[in-house]
Amino acid sequence: MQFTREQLLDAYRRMVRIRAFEDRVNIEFSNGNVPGFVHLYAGQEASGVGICLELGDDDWIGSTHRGHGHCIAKGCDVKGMMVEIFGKEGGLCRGKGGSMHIADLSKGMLGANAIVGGNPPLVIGAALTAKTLKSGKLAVSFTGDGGANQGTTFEAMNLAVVLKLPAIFVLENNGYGEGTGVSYHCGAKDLASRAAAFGMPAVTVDGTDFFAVSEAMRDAAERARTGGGPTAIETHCPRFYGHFVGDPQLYRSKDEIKAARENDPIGKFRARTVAAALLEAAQLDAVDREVEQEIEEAVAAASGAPWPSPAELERDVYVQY
Amino acid sequence: MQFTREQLLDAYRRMVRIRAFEDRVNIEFSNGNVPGFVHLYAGQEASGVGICLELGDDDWIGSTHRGHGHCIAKGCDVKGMMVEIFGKEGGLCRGKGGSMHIADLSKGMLGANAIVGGNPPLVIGAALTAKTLKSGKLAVSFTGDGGANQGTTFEAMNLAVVLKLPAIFVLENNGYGEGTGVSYHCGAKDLASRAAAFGMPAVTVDGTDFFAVSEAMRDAAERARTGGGPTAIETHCPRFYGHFVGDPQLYRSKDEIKAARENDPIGKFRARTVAAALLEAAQLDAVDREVEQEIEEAVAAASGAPWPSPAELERDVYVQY
Amino acid sequence: MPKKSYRQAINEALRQEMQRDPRVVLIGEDLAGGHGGSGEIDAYGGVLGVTKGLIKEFGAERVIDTPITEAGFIGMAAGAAATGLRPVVELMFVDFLGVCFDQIFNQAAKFRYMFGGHARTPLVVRAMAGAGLRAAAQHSQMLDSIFTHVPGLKVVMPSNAYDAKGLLIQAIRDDDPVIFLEHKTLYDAEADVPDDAYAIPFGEAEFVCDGDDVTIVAFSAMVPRCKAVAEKLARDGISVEVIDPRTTSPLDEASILESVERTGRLVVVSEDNPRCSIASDIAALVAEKGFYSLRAPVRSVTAPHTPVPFSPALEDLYVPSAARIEAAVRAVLSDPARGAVQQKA
Amino acid sequence: MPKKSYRQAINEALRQEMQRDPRVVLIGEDLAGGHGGSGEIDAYGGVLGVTKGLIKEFGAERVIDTPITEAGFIGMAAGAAATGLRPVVELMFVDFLGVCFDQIFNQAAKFRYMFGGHARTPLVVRAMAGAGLRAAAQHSQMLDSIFTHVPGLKVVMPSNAYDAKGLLIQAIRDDDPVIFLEHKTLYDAEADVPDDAYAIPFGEAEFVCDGDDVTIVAFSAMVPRCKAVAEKLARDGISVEVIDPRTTSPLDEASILESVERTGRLVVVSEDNPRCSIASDIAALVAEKGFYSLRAPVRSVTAPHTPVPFSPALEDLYVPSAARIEAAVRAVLSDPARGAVQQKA
Ligand SMILES: Cc1ncc(C[n+]2csc(CCOP(=O)(O)OP(=O)(O)O)c2C)c(N)n1
Ligand SMILES: Cc1ncc(C[n+]2csc(CCOP(=O)(O)OP(=O)(O)O)c2C)c(N)n1
Ligand SMILES: [Mg+2]
Ligand SMILES: [Mg+2]
Repeated sequence: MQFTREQLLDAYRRMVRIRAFEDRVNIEFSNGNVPGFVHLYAGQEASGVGICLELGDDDWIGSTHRGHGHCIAKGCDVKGMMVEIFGKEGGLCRGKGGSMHIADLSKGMLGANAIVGGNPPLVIGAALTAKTLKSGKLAVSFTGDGGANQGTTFEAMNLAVVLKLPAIFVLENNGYGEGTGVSYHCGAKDLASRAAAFGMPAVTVDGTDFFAVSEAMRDAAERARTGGGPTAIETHCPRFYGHFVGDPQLYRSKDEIKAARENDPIGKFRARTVAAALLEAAQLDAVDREVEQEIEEAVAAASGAPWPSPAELERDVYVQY
Repeated sequence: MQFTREQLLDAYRRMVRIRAFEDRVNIEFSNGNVPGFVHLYAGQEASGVGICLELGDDDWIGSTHRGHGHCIAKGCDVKGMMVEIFGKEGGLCRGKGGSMHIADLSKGMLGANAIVGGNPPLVIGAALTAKTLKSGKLAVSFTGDGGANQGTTFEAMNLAVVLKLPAIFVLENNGYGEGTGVSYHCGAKDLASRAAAFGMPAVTVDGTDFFAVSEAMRDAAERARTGGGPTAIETHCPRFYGHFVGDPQLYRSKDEIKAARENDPIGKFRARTVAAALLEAAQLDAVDREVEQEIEEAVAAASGAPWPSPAELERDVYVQY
Repeated sequence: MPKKSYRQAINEALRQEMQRDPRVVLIGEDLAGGHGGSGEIDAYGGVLGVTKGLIKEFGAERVIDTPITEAGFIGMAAGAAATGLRPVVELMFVDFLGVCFDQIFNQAAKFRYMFGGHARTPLVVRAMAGAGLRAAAQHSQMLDSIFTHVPGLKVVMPSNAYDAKGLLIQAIRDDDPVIFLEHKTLYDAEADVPDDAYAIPFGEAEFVCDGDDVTIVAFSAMVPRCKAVAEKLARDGISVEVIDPRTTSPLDEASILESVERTGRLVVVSEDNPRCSIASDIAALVAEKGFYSLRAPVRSVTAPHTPVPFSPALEDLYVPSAARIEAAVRAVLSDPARGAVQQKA
Repeated sequence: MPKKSYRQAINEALRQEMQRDPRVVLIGEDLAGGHGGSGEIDAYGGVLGVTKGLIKEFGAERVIDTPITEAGFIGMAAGAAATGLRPVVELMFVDFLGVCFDQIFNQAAKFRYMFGGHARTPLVVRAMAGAGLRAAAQHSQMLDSIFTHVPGLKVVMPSNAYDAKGLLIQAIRDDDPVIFLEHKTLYDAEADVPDDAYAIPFGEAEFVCDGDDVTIVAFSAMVPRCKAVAEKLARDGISVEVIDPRTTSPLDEASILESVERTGRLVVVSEDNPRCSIASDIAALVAEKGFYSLRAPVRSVTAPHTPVPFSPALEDLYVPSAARIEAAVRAVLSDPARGAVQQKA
């Protein structure tokens, strides 16, 4: 597969940005600066970025409760995100959405979604828009292994096949839905074969390997953009943190968590690109520093931002009423 | 496969009873005696009877809007059914359910269901009862090809596999969901292979062939009763009538309807059992006459029954309030 | 003006809006019918014939027949609405909301607010509501109260063909999700309906009859029934004002309050179940904001707190009858009157 | 009597009923947690720890962890209830009703009526409701009004640990489908809770404070808040009666009407959205059946007609505050009084 140096640097930057963002949100949560329920994407970066690198602002994605990574992969502004997650004025959703509803329609990001299985029907709607307007765009649904058991996910798959929609179902298998393992909650052999039985091509890839994800995605995107209909991609990508910030993860052995952390998608990307002389270590270090700075600024902006004004409470329920 | 003469006669009687019932309901509807929406099962008798012959009163079935045949196959009283369908006092549901909600819990008949995809979750609940109480009983969900696309059906399948429930999913493929053909509405290769991908054995059989259905069912029932978990059986069984009584069936060619009627499951059963000297024509003729008489009496009872009294309106919403 | 049925009026509204705006698409089950069959396309045209003929004019890309998968296709319509189309999706019977309610109430209805005002969701959900066809417990409900409860949804219940056309056009042009409830007993009811497209604004009640003695607020198929009762009572010298709010969300509170200020007596007539309902909503509105005008207890005539029974004998008791409505009007008139009270400044 | 938290009280009710009756089973997501993982079983014990420890006592056959598939497992619970078990199923957050509502409102709730009285469905649906945890629009709703609207469902909203235990035991022993809404801000609230099992009958309101000037009817987490307001106002010589109906369906109408007959003034306090809501339901009840007792307009204090906002600054404005409740009480007292009227015989 061919990548320009620029593309690779871009992929690296997005992955590092996600990691730094999530590590920092974890800290800010403990500091009491992040209200509500927060689910971190660290460890799964190669999945979101491998997919989104193939997309433009007018392709669409729909995300889950674990949405920060997808947002960043899709190009959302990290400052706007951090302000949102702090619940402050000037956030991407004016502080009204929060971590589980972060969205940026101008970037083709249809929203995190706190209903497991909530996004697949919406995403095929974006795909229907693309098909109807003959725009050549496509839409990607990110769904977890747990969410892959929801009826809405299956219904969306069948509909996408029936209507030949330019939709891609990315099934991010991180091994658990909350504290329940996939070997228990899913009766099928695997998520990909179950999706394939709905009548679409489906593949399973190592979701910690950016290149593997990217390759599967290029295939799927090509198919979608040329009227070939939907594809499913199952990506295996264990999370580094618990289900939510604060989860003691008693359902996972220490060894399993350690192994996940050792199989770091960013570390592997770095090692491989540097070893193959596709990128240089110094470049990557520079990205690390830039991202660190960015996140620092995002937190400073979020901390300094005012709370939304009381008038916001009843605003924007309707366009007109 | 072994059947006693008694069993074969019983199977024949149930099939003929369904046919006669449906043909008569069709007439009574035109006569203005049957209110509401009515969906006839004629043509699909071998499917319902092939399945239900293996069941006792304390095994459960859940049905659809097209429920008369399942009721009769499961042993519900035809007089009580006819009175119900007429909306009269003394019906199986005291006139409050009607064709789409006919039920008889004392016969293990959990109800017709006017919500497409409504019964599969309920049926696995009956299977859970059997498993929890270790009763050795099982539960069967009848679902149409159209209903096989509902998320609830898929969810029930996954749950049944995960919890190893004694449940059987009978997917009655009559080629259409209302006026839409299965080749359009279902993106999968077929219903059975999609069910199989959920992690259970699945077979496709000729649903107009009592013996084929029965064989598949014996297998599935044996598995369910011995802790082997769920099975899916797709039965192909075109309906003789339209989707509902009054449907002009413009979406079906005349030839297709003619072919369905010529491939009559009852005629085939009769020919085969008589040819193999398993049953005698005279016996079968006697059954025909008895059933005719039964239906006649059911209609007379329904015509003569009084309307439910006004007090029924607010009765039986709660057991206690 | 040409007489058209409620069914025709809806069909015409759909056709004219589809002609006007290529982003308007229809989505639902058997809107045309016949795909994948051995016979004709457009064999159905909707289960009660409302969308008949549209596929011929606009093709299968804009009249989109779906599998039976309401959560999937209503969510699809919501997603399409948020990304640039203006879908009119048909839920067929409103009773099916249970299989797709999340996509309506947690997704489409909340997008705008949750996303800080950055989303528009011009989605119309059409559905058949109401009892009268002996369709029993799962095909006869109103459910308008549930939708009205949900912030972010607009709820429309046309009571006649003229309103059906104008309100549906408004619904399609509206930038918010709209629930459009068609009463299945009204499809053949005719009214004068202009050939040209016209929009009726939401939140503007129709004064169906003017009167001084009692105010009736009624919805959907109850409106013509209340009108008939008012006409009958007029012959007995009882002057009944009948108000049809046409939309329950937004609700034209001012018209209701203004009428009760004149009459002092209120009867609310709704076919929905009574608890936490549009009937209680109107009663509460007046008990809160029109209290000093009220001279007698608010009376409501609704379905009982039961599912819809199948038997015609029972269904006819379930739906508010002209007799029950008339009795309520007479009762509220015979209630002793409280005098007016000095109002706060 | 031992002090126990609302969480403990619920856990204890479940444990004792499971000990008493082998047909009681629990069904839900991560009720135990850890199945299919590399660590411990019972790693969750419910997302907020309510079912912790039960799998150790009763095993995985009676504490049944499910995939994320609410329509599937709530329907499964309904089917199990109709065929001989007494399942207590957890919906986790009540906001998820949208993905499984059909199985609740069209199936479980209607079985008995639709099947002519021949079905019993002893099903309990437990769910967390309410705002306050900054959980935003899809994890903070009340939705009690929607359930109360539905004939065939009973709806329970305990406001304290004592009631939680007694009402849950009643719910499990009840032969009808019961929606049991646990307010998530109450889990740590303690009360005196007897060790032995006891059942609190449905439809019997609790008089939380006695008073003569104003009646407050309040639900769930609003009850302790209203009690605090009443205590504060008592110091100003204002005597407030606070009534906690505990169940909205059935509703103890008599207690509410009796209280209003004495006080003549009513404030309804509910965290749910206002339209077609339990607040409008209570107001309508009194406007219809207690009209002649009412001396001033009914006031209601509810959430606004908006989704639940995420930002703490906004969420705190969304939920009815003590200040808003106090202001409503003072306002209703300063409204001009209408005199009593001779009632009908
Ligand atoms: C409809 C619904 N059911 C349950 C939940 C609670 N919940 C939130 S996240 C989650 C687990 C999701 O698992 P998965 O889809 O694998 O995503 P992951 O958290 O692993 O990214 C659950 C059960 C929910 N938010 N929505
Ligand atoms: C949830 C829901 N959606 C749509 C309908 C309307 N409807 C009734 S029967 C039917 C077709 C069902 O097709 P299938 O499952 O193949 O059963 P068949 O009628 O062929 O026996 C439809 C769409 C319904 N009753 N419930
Ligand atoms: Mg997961
Ligand atoms: Mg079919």
